[in-house]
Amino acid sequence: MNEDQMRSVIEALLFAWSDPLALKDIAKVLEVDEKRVAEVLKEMMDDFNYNKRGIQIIKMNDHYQLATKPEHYDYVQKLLEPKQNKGLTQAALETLAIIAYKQPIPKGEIEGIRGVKCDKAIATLLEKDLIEEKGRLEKTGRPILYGTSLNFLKAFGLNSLKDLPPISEFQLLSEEEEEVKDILFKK
Amino acid sequence: MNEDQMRSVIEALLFAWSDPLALKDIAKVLEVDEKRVAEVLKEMMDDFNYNKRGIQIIKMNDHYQLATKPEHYDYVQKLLEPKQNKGLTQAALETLAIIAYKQPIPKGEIEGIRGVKCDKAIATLLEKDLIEEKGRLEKTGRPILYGTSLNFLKAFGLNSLKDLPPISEFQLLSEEEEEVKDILFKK
Amino acid sequence: MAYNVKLQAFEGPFDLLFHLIEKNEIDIYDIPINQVTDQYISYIRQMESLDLEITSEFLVMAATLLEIKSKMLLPVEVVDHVQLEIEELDPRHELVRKLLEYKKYKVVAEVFKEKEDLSKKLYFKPREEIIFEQEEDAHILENLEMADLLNALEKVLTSKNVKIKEKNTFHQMQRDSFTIEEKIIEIQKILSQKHTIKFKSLFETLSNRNEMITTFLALLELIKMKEVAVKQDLCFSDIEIKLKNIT
Repeated sequence: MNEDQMRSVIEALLFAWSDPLALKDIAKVLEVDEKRVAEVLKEMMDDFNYNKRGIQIIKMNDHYQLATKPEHYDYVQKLLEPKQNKGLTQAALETLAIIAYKQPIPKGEIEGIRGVKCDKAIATLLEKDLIEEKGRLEKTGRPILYGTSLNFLKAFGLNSLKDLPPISEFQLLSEEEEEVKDILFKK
Repeated sequence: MNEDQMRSVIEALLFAWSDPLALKDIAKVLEVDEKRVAEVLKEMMDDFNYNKRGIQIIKMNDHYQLATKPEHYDYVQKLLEPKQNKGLTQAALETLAIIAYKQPIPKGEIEGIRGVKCDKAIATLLEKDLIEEKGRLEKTGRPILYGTSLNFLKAFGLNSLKDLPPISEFQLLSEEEEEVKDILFKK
Repeated sequence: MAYNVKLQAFEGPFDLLFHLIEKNEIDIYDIPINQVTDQYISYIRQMESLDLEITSEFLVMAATLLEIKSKMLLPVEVVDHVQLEIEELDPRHELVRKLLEYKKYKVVAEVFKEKEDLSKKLYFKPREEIIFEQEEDAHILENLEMADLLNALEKVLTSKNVKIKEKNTFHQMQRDSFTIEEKIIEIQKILSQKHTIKFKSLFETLSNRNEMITTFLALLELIKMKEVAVKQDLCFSDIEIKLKNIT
């Protein structure tokens, strides 16, 4: 694989993954050694900055992620303005509800249900000690599994998770119910 | 705003929005007229293709979205869960083809062409967001009219309905038509 | 058993007819109606013997074929004065027209299949949840109730429904026509005029689930912000909502 191809594939991987992606995972997919991949990534980062691109590659330890450039923040905010109403509390609550009923659950699955990325909500919940890490899933990226904490029980006045109201108590229309059951119980 | 800046901001907007983004929304954020933005987007699309980028800009009507390039599928798939959607059945594809070319069209007319009931195929297409209701026909029973959705263009890699292969290609060649007449008259 | 699978694969009478036409290398414009009718009917009999469901469409087509066959047996009367249209001359015409129309879309369906396969190779980026930071109340946990959690869950689950029903992902992003902020202002406005309102009255006029939930969340928010106080005299009695005195 030549360098142009590598760059192209790496960009596609970072884009599709959208979370911080470990150098070793990139190297594994490309079947190229990590040192070489790290070099190419370094060049790509310079390139993205030099070439007036709208996005950049950010590096955290040995993880890489695509992100918009900070200088475009005002424009991005203008675009997303109608969404501003999404209060932190609501996003966090939705995420917490899913974790409570489906734990242990990786972030990706929560995002699948909510249809949006949940990094911030999860960070908040971790910070408030309502959820905690419950190990990792043995698959690519070894995603962290989240579950509720002892403090979650305390905050909601529950003795144990068994005290969580059964889903059927929800006031859902019957047609919705099937859907809900599918989402919650289908694995 | 010069063109380099525009490109950079547009890339950031498409990246942040992630879903198909309307030309008019981009134009509004940039405070540049739509025609100019469309031109820049056109150039960007060519650029993304030319410059061995890992991602591309796809266009559906007047909406734009970032996506990985199909040639990187094998690599991306190694990283992410393989896509499990099996694709449409023959019945659904035939129904979709009729709707695409004859929209807006009521169910009865589709069934007339296919010679079979199409309820299930239509339900599938609605569920997969490939078709949508486009009003009702003002006649007995006020049958629902179906047409294709924005997602249809995306799912089939079309820029617009104008991109549909011309149906005349599948119609009779004129010489064949003559032949038909010959045969029928001779009888 | 392979035969079984093959029979099942037909999408309808037209599909089966096409199969027969192709198998016999028949000129579609000059269908030997006797042969095709016999073969068609023998297929249906096989389907029956294999206990496959024969939908009415297959039977209607069989009847049509038999009708055409019988018409073909009749001598064609040549009328001198009236110029007959082609379709009236040949009983097969209507069938051929329909078959050709169907074939057009059958071919298009194949083209679609190829396009679908290519598009399936694209990956998109998951949507970001962009939250504009707001200073969070440190006491937020004190007011949390099970109802909050359930409401939140119900919201996310029902919005999933919305997604399934109106899959247009683009509109979906903007579907929240009610914002908590707006609702908070609305409630504050009502309270500034009436001082005390009943919980029920807040929801009476709302027909939309989303609006109800948004209103409810707005109320929770106001409670958290210690802007309003709620009081319930008896179990299940209506809840009174009051503006807290600003000291």
